[in-house]
Amino acid sequence: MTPRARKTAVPDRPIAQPGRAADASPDAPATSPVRPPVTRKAPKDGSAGTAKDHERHLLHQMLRIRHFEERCVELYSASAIRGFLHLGIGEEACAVGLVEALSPEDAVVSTYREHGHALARGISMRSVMAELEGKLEGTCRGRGGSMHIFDAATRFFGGNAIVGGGLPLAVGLALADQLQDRRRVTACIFGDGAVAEGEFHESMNLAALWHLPVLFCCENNLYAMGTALARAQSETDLSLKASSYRVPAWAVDGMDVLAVDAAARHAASAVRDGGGPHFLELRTYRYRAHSMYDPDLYRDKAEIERWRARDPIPALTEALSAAGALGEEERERMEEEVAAEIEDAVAFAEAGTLEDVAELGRFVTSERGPEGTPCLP
Amino acid sequence: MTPRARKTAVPDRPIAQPGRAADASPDAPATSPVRPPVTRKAPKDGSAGTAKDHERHLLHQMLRIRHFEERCVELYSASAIRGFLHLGIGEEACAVGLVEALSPEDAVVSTYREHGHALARGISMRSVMAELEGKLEGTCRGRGGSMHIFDAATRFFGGNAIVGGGLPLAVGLALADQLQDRRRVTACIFGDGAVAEGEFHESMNLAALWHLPVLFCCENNLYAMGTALARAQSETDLSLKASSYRVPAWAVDGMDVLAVDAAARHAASAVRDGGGPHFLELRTYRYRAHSMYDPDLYRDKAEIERWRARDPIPALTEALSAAGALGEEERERMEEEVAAEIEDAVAFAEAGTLEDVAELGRFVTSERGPEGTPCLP
Amino acid sequence: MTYREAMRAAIREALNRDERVFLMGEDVGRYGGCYAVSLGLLEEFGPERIRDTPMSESAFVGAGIGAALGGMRPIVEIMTVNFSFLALDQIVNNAATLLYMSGGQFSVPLVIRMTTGAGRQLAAQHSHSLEGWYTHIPGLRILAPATLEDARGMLWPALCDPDPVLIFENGILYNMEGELSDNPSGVDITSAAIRRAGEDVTVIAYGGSVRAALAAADTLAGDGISAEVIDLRSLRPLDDEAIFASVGRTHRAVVVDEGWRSGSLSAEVSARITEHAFYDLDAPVARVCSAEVPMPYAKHLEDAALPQAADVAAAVHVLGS
Amino acid sequence: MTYREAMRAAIREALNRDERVFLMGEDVGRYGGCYAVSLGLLEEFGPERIRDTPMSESAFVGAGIGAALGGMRPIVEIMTVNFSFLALDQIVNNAATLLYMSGGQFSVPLVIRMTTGAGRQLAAQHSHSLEGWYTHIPGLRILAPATLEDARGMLWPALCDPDPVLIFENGILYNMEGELSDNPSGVDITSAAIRRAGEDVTVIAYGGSVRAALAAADTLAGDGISAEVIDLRSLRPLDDEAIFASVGRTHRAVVVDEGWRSGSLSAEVSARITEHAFYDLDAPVARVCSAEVPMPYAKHLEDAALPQAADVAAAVHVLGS
Ligand SMILES: Cc1ncc(C[n+]2csc(CCOP(=O)(O)OP(=O)(O)O)c2C)c(N)n1
Ligand SMILES: Cc1ncc(C[n+]2csc(CCOP(=O)(O)OP(=O)(O)O)c2C)c(N)n1
Ligand SMILES: [Mg+2]
Ligand SMILES: [Mg+2]
Repeated sequence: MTPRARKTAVPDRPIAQPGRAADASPDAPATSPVRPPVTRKAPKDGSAGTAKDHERHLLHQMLRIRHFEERCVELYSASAIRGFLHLGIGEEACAVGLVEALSPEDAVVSTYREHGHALARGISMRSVMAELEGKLEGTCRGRGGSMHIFDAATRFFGGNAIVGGGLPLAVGLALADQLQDRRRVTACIFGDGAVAEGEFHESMNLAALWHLPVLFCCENNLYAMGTALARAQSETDLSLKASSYRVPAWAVDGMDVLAVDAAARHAASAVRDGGGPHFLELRTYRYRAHSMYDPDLYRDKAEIERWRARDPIPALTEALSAAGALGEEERERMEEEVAAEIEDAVAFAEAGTLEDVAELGRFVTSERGPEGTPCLP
Repeated sequence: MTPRARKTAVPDRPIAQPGRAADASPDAPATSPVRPPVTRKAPKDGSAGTAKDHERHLLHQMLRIRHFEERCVELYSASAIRGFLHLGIGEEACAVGLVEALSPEDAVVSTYREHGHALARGISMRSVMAELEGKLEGTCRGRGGSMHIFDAATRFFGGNAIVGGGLPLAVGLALADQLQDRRRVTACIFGDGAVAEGEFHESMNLAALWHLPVLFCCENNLYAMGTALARAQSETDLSLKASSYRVPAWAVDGMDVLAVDAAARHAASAVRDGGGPHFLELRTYRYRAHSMYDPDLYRDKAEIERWRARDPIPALTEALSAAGALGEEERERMEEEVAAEIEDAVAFAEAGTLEDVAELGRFVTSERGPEGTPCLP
Repeated sequence: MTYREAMRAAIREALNRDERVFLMGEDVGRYGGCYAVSLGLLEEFGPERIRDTPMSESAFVGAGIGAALGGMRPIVEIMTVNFSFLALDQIVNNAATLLYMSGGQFSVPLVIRMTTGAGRQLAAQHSHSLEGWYTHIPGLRILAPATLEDARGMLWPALCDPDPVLIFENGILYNMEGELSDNPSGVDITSAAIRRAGEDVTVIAYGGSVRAALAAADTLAGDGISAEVIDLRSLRPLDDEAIFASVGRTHRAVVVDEGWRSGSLSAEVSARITEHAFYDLDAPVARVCSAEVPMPYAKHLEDAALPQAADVAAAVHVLGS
Repeated sequence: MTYREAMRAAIREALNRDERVFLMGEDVGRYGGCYAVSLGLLEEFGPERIRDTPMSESAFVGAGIGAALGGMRPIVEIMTVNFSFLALDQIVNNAATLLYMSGGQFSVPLVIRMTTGAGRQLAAQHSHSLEGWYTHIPGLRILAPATLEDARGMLWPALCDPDPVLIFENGILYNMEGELSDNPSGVDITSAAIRRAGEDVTVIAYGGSVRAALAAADTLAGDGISAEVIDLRSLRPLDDEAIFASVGRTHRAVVVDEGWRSGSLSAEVSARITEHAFYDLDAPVARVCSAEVPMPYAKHLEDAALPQAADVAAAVHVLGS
């Protein structure tokens, strides 16, 4: 099964042409997103329950992330969290819609703006918060902080803070799956800014050339720090760019969790079924500044307001209420549950310990070979 | 005149769609090249003479390059030339057609396979040969060798041996022209292999985004060392790739010097007239191995033969003869002239001197500021 | 005035003084610079001269080289040294090499500025101190302004240099406050400076670690040890004479370097002192460097990994015995 | 058998021994490897395990890291160290850092092989010796096989290492001939080796410069000076014990390094010897390195730039006085 042989399985052209109707420019938030041609499969594979159960679950996940991050702001002001802190407030539909569509055996490679992906992936809020507070009980013993969450149990490969640096890793993880004949998807998340990096180009080509099971997910929030997409890209239609590598690509309304969920399920199963890499452009927006250091001088308040009007959380809440699938009481219970989880996580983090300074040098190199390392007799 | 303002001058889509008719795959050499929609302007700007004069000049240039490089092979065998030696035998139509289309004030940024470009550009054969033999009289005092020919007088910026490394330089040269309001073109030559490098992607985007006067010329000889294009690119239509940056792009029959000449003139004047970067894919073939070290195991002899059948030199010779524009006597005189020039260059190189070892440390840094360096009072 | 403002004043002066100068890099314009160094300059000089780039380190650094070849005098900002890896091919294979390789034909009058150093809990991918690495490359001049005066004064002479100059700004210095003279432009960029005179030991530092060295000297003074503190300022070429002269007087030396110990600039300084002044030394040259670990996020671990004033003082005490 | 063939035999053995091993890089397959190291392996193992890549150094090195994380044992070939700049972000920020940054969760069992060194008239962009640079990075193991035995034996233990290992093959060694024992697989990759015993001076070399060191020792023997030649073999971590033990006996040391002098590995070795054995030394540690110039093409200039046996002998003579 050579790469060439595999390659013949790829259709000559992207199976869907990138959406051109959706307009996610700063001046006109997307209102008519392009959706992939699939019917929505609501329940998570294997789980029972109704479509509405699933939608409530998505809402719950978005709320967990939103309130977690709001709490992070307070903790940053209180100096409990330090360094760079990047929040995905406004982008929760992307994190939840995408990550919920994956299976446990899949892998996630994310960026420094990854709290949402980590929480959606099922990493405990306690260990994420402890990491942000630099505690030994954190996902990475407090060595990584906000930008570097890693979790072997859920195959969460960072937390990568070099823009574009995660893409080659994802290609390699997928290569390992291909070589070992495992039907797994590696979801690789990055921002619109990363598309300008050479590593984007090299990784897209390599994945397409070798027909690797990577799901590329570009969270296009229209800015890379203070640089608007149109000042960074000669071609601002990122799905079109992706399709120039012969990778099937769609633009999706990243403010609609159901749209993201549907697109991600469709794309992930195409990848899993041997369809080679796929690309999703999730059109979204961050409500807050790039990081806690950012004075946010480069955007118009009105622009932010227009996007706030499309906030994915009230949107789904209202839709569920209107459909009679979410009572006021249930909504309140959900909020309370989330608040309690966050308080618990904060308490856990505060009660956490600091790694002994004597351990500073541990894990520069491995303490022993991982299970199955080939070793001399 | 901000980049944004300039950008509005770019048409929404490439002004010409990349040629899909031309088929330059290894199995089917291009026979019906796509030509840009221009009438051939034959005489070089400013020169008198007829179209046929110009064609004879192109033939003469191709012969100079071909025989120069054939002589290099002998000199390599005789150990007068060492290191890596990359020959463009078979690709002369690209070098000549492209470089002849430029004006003296333009710049050329080339690769390690640049003898042809250097000679076509008007760098004396003597100094090129002396460089190849490591002599002080060479273009770079013998410090560069075959891979690193530089010449300030003709604005020839290498001779760059890191694949892809010349592209950002070309972008910067063009930026300097744009900032200084000079109507000059920077021709940036690279191979099909370079297209996979991140620097290709970054440079194309930057040039297009800033609407810079770069003429990107990809000499697509179907191989990067032993790697066939189809094993390197998920999308083998390189012009199509280029157009994904909103850069107007064409494929041109690189075995037909008149086609290259016409395409290059058209593209160069579009660039010069403020049309932003343009991209030419010159579909060509190298008859010899990648370098003198290459055992050439990865190609079919028959494939090489098929391309030899389209050798640009006999093709133009025959066309001129058939049109009565090149008599047998004239052809012989041309060959003799070329042979004499080569013998003279070899003699010059052999008689050349070696740089004094005491000068080894010169030019690591400048001896004095170049003319016009801003300097403290 | 802060170090940040001193740097900004230097950029402003250069832009005013020579129209071939422009600033280019990620977010230098609308955002105001990732560390706010260029805040306000876009409004003052416009988008042609304060030029935001896409996230394409290799291309925009290479474009800086090309623009320098084309007659401009670019100042390229790489947000931090950590991202300069992505442009390293351009810096080493092109900027540092073109003049030599072309037999003296093409000089590259380019200045590249970048932030370096740790101490702000930015963890393993944003806390490198790799200026020492760059000092290995012939053809580059490497500067490390540690004072407001140098932040203000080094840029112009760097731009006057016909060859590529890299300026490393340690991130912890940006908020440092101080006074500047009225006519500050232009300092010498070839020599080291004695930041505190002393007799018993020479403490050699640069950039972010000068403060630790000075603090250690204070402590040591209390212990009756008079430490001379040298700020290297130029990391390539090194001002050997200043170093040797001081060590010739004190007979003892400690080198402080925020880089990882193995293969750091401190090793080169140590080796040179030994080569030159072996018979003058009363003790081996000591080094105080960062622990050889990717920088951890947690504050107590990061502090433990970085060379502190107490470590410098302790190293001096060991030598003194 | 040549060094090249020894390396090939090592790769073949690894591929046979563990099905998770594969070789990936530019032209390793159909072309047979840019220095013909992998010639014939494609036919033997097929294109999945002898994997030609596009010219995308960052992506295929990063893919090697990812594949290692995914349970494979990749051998990534970068044609030469000069091109490794393009992959440096992946090597430093990912391969070397992931284990630490993830708090010990993700190790990267990856081997990267690359050619290094000058001496073949390949000029400024193809002649770097940057292995010393890589020794600055915590988390990497750096090996430099200088003999057929090491070319044959270092790969398997490198693959056994759960962490990233870089193997630097000096290009001038590929054609070196020699004999190998029948059962060669696996050598110790942590220690230096004494390649020639001696009493008066320790000459420390590695990779391509071991030959110059041995040749110098021959010459010196004629002058009545008995030189011990140490081949470092492992450049990170350094085998300090072996170095200190030898210098403890000879009281004099010369370090030979094909890297540019300033900031080279030789500086680190020199600094360590001084730190450890200062009072044992009869003379300052000397260094013989490459001239600090981008490598010129012309043979006589390249020879002048590189450390030669005569330079080593001369350095020893200076110490001896
Ligand atoms: C290679 C590199 N260059 C620069 C930076 C600094 N930086 C961090 S985030 C960022 C913007 C990234 O934008 P995007 O990819 O759109 O992601 P977003 O932050 O919008 O989620 C920049 C410039 C970096 N981390 N890595
Ligand atoms: C960055 C880099 N990687 C690898 C090489 C080694 N190398 C030299 S030429 C070459 C092939 C380039 O192919 P292409 O761009 O098609 O140009 P061609 O040689 O066919 O003219 C390779 C792999 C290099 N010089 N630079
Ligand atoms: Mg963004
Ligand atoms: Mg080619």
